[in-house]
Amino acid sequence: MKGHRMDWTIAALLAVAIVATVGAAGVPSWIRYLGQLSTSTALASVGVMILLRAGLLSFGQSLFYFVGGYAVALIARYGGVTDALALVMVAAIAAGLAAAIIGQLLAGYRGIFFSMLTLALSMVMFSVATKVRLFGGSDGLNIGLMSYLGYRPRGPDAQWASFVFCIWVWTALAIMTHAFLRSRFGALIPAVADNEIRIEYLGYSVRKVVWVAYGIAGMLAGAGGALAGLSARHVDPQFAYWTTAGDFIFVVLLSGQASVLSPALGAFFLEILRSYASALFPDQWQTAFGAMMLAIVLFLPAGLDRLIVLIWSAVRKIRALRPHTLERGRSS
Amino acid sequence: MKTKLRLWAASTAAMLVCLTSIHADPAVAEDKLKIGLVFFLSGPGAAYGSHARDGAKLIAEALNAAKVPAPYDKAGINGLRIEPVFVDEAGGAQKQLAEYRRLVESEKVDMVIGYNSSADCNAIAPVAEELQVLTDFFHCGNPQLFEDIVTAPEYSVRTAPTGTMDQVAAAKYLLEKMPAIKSVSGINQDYSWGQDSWTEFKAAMSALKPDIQYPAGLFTKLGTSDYGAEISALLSSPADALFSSFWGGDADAFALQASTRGLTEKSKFVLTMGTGIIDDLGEKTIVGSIFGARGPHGYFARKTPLADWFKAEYLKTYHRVPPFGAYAAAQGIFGIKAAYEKAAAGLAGKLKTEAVIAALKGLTFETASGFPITMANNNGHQAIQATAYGVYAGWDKAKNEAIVTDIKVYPAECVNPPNGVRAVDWIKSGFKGAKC
Amino acid sequence: MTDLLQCIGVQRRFGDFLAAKGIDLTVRHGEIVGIIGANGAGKTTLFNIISGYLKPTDGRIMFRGMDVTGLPPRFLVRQGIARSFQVPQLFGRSTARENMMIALSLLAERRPSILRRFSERGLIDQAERVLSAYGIGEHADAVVANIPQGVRKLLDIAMATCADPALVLLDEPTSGVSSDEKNQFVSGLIERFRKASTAVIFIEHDMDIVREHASRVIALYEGRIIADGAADVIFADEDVIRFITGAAGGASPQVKDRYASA
Amino acid sequence: MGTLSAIIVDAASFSAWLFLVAVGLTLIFGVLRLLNIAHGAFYSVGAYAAIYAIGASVALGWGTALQLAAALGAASVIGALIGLLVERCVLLRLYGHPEPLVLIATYALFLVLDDLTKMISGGRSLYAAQPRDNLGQIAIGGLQYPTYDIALIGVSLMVAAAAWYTLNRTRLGRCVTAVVFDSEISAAMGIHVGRIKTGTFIVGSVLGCIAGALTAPKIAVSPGIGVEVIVIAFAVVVVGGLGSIPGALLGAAIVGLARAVTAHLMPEVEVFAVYFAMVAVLAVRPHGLLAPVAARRI
Repeated sequence: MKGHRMDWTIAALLAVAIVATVGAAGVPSWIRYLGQLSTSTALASVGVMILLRAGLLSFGQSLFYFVGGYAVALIARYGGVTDALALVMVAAIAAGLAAAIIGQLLAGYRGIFFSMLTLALSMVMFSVATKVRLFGGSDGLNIGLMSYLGYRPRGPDAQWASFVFCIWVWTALAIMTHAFLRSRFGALIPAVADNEIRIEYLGYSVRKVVWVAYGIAGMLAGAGGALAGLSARHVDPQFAYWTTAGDFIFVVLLSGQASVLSPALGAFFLEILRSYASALFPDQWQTAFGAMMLAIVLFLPAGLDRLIVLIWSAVRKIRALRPHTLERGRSS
Repeated sequence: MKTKLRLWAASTAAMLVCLTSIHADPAVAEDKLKIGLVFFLSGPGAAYGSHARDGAKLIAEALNAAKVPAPYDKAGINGLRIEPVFVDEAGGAQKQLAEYRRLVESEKVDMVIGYNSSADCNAIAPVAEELQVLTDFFHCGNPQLFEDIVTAPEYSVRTAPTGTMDQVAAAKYLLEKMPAIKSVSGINQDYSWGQDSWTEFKAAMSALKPDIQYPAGLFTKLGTSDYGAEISALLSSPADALFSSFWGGDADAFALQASTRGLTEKSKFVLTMGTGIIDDLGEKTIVGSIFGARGPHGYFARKTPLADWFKAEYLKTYHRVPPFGAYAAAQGIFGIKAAYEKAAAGLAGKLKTEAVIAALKGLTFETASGFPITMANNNGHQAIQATAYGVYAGWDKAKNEAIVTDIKVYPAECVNPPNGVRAVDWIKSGFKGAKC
Repeated sequence: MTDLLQCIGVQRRFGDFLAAKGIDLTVRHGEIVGIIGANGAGKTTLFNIISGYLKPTDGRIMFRGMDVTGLPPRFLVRQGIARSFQVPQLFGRSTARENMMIALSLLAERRPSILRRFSERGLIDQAERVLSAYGIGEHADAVVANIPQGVRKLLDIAMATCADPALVLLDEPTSGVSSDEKNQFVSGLIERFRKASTAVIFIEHDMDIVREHASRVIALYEGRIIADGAADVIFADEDVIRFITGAAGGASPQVKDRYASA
Repeated sequence: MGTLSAIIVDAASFSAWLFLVAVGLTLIFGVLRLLNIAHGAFYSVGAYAAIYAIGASVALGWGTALQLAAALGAASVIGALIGLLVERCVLLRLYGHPEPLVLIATYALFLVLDDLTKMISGGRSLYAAQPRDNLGQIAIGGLQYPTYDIALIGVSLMVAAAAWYTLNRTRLGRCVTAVVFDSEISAAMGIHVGRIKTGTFIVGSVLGCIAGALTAPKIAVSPGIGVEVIVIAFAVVVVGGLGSIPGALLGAAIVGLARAVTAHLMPEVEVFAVYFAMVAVLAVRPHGLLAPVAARRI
């Protein structure tokens, strides 16, 4: 916690991004694709994590995931824009705006009622989307190939470029979110969960904190949805379905809330888990997946990052033991 | 805190490295053909997809054992043993794309047959083209797949006709049975299958009889179990006929509830996926209703050695008559086999994907229903087939099977748009170029 | 010198129950006012109303000559009304230093910046200075949920008052503080506020402390003020003795009626 | 006129079903403060149990009453067993953990249980309409309704009355209410809080299974029927006020009416009528219609 030392979270984020970029070509495209899905899920989940730190469980982040995904699809389709970065930015802003508007209503809600209202709003969106022709109904919309600041990859390169793009968008947004969370404003977020009265008596509006947190979470989910749309080159109303929001929550619980990196780990783990469950048990993957989920909740309720902490402290203990035994060996 | 994060980077990197090494990389065996088979195995779609899986499994095993009658009596596919890899289609397009890539790259399948949901087909087809893997969209029915999504398909094929055929034939059959009909209502599921079915049916009906009325077009959520309100609404202003593209549990529940409330006596039911209801409900099915089977399957099948063998073998294995999902899966495999063996021209061993696809274009192949399929449309990537409708007349207790009467078969060129014509334009043009 | 705070006919109703029955009260700059009264007399309700947590059903609150009736706490805090709580309101999962840092970044900076780091040297040092000034610097690293009640009380007050308010409301500052430390505890606080010529209103059950520190005492009974004046006058008041400071027996029925029917 | 009476009967019949589905959910929430996603799976387990029980009793030549008794009996036994197992093995270990974690645990249970029903039934859709057919039809306002469906309205009112009576007029009910109010004080007063929680969860699970069992004769029981049910039950419970039995009744009535009205008059908007009702109610009354609002204190 010292002043101007290097920030290890940012270092780790950059390291992951660089390793992923350099290693991308050597990784099969299906794992790259899982990585892309993980970045998009991770961004939405970081939003869930922010809200959860404020003590709010949003069961409707799928709404902004949907807005982000469809913003990309609609602008690419009807506006002819093919630059991925521009599309992601517009999508994030659109979702952030939507969240800012809805947040005005939601900022006064707490607990299960907050969850249920977010869920209901997301399901309204889902139901509407299955009916609207412009949105392609339940079939959704396909998205064409993208360009990246003038670079127009085709064929196998397109998927590689898309992966690298996703990784760096995630990294940039994760760094920004990290900076936000450790800012003076960001310090208020856990404070909301701790004691709303004290914040009000320190002269600040709790509503405003919740509203900003919700807006940022919405923006992140929108960026996530945009990446998901760009990766799959397809969006459909499933984006807004409650189980999608359930995935984001699951990711945060799975990974823990230690840092903005946690949800990325959780998301990647989730994708791998789902992939292997359906590969190994095509008929019973739900059972396998559910059982695994249950096991994690029961035996690792603090999340996977807790596991890493445990392993790390065990490693340190072993390391601490070693010179000790050596010394004893020498003295005898 | 710091150390934890340092470990973070290390473990993430390690995980990536591990995963790349985990993925299976067996030496490519030249004597077998690995096929990814993707059907709904869970959720509401399983009511349909599990039959497709059963059918595909039966055909794959029988082909490997060379037990299938002519013209598919050669073992496996061109002598290559079929190795099926089953995947569940449930979970949405995002998950399916991941599964598809895994099938292709990790499982190293030679081809993929599957996908029932049009959303999945739309999402996967562009990737199939990109990865250059023969992918047979065995039963999704949306004409848009090759009209809008992949307009110049090279690696995507569909060995089943589009849903257009079902709606057009249903309209024709209904008018033949009830020439004086004045009104038709509809009840369909509220997603693209139901929405498109109702739109196409209305268009076909209006093309055939312009003054027809449509008093009610109801849509219900997939998985609705109580249809009380809809049935009351349909009863309070009954139309002469009721059109529905319901399938699976929804179709069964609706049929049960509608018949006890007398809706069947007021409106003639037209059920494009109706044989599924016969399969599930047996003797409780609505007598006098018009049934389709997404093709000339099951009760409409012709008697050929292949068709008879399939029906008997399915009955023996699964103790029921084959539902249409099983037929669709069977024709998917047969189509590939026919093309493969045509391309091989007697030479043993594996072929290039492109050669197989070239052979499939325009090919006519035999199916388990006895009605051949021709890959006639969209540059030979889209199948057309004859279809049939009939009336459920009751249950034959002695034989323990359904009695289906008034079967009428519509030739493929009569109910499918000609090559190069969009389905919707073709219907609006009054079926220009149809050969009935 | 103008009046700092004026309550005019303040009433507050909860359903059928009147918790404040027309309270008139004036506090001048730099005054140290003690409020006494039995449990349920409406002391905390009065604080809740003055600090904006509750809206009065009737009546007006003037602060520095401005009508602030019904304004929320966050606004009044910025106007200079600070308040501590009977049960300290802290961020239980953070350390004492972090609590103080949040208070400083909100009160001293006026607005929490999204662009400035929370754990900046400057803010940390400032927080530690305030903590040391209150003599609780040694607890800076402890998570608040685990520190002793007396320290929590001080932290609560320190956080509330870190931006030099004009009026401080202290709700039972000595509850939870051991009896032999009470006097020192309060005199430290009062000394601090007196030096800064901050007006203080404090609720206190220990009459010795009130007598010693309050320049003026207000006695509340069943939602209304029954006496207001210099400490020795109030403690000699007949009603005050009967209802508040006297024998535990409590009020005679007639007197009770006199004040209850308002 | 005909439409109006049809709307009323349809709304009543659909509301009755909704209430049966939602009552167990709201009861469990009321006592355990736990939103049980697995409730949807209990529903489908109950439906499958009923299908097999009715099938067996028809084969034995039993009458309608016995068929229904068998269905309810089977569903209750299985519901009680699963409820006990889930509470003892999973939830007991999670009390005191954050709400979302428990929510996810019940979601995991939902996935597992839902898949298990598929494994047992082989994924086919099954039906057992005999009891419903045997009871015949009644004509109301010129339309035919199955007596069974109309009888369900009575059944759900009886369930509501029984639940209300148990909670408000019996000693056991007062113990449950005490636990809802403050479980620590209840424990201090000698109430077995653990047992009350286990008991409530079992009763809630049984109610979920019974809802499935009573629905089974109306529908074709097929994989995935629990997914829709759980979301709609959430809507009902949230609209009425979480944890309140009269609230569930009111919520069911509102959602049922919304559906019936749209099905008759505006079929285009029927799919989102339910969620729209939920948003509208929550926007006006953040805690649902009948939930007691807890006062906040400093």
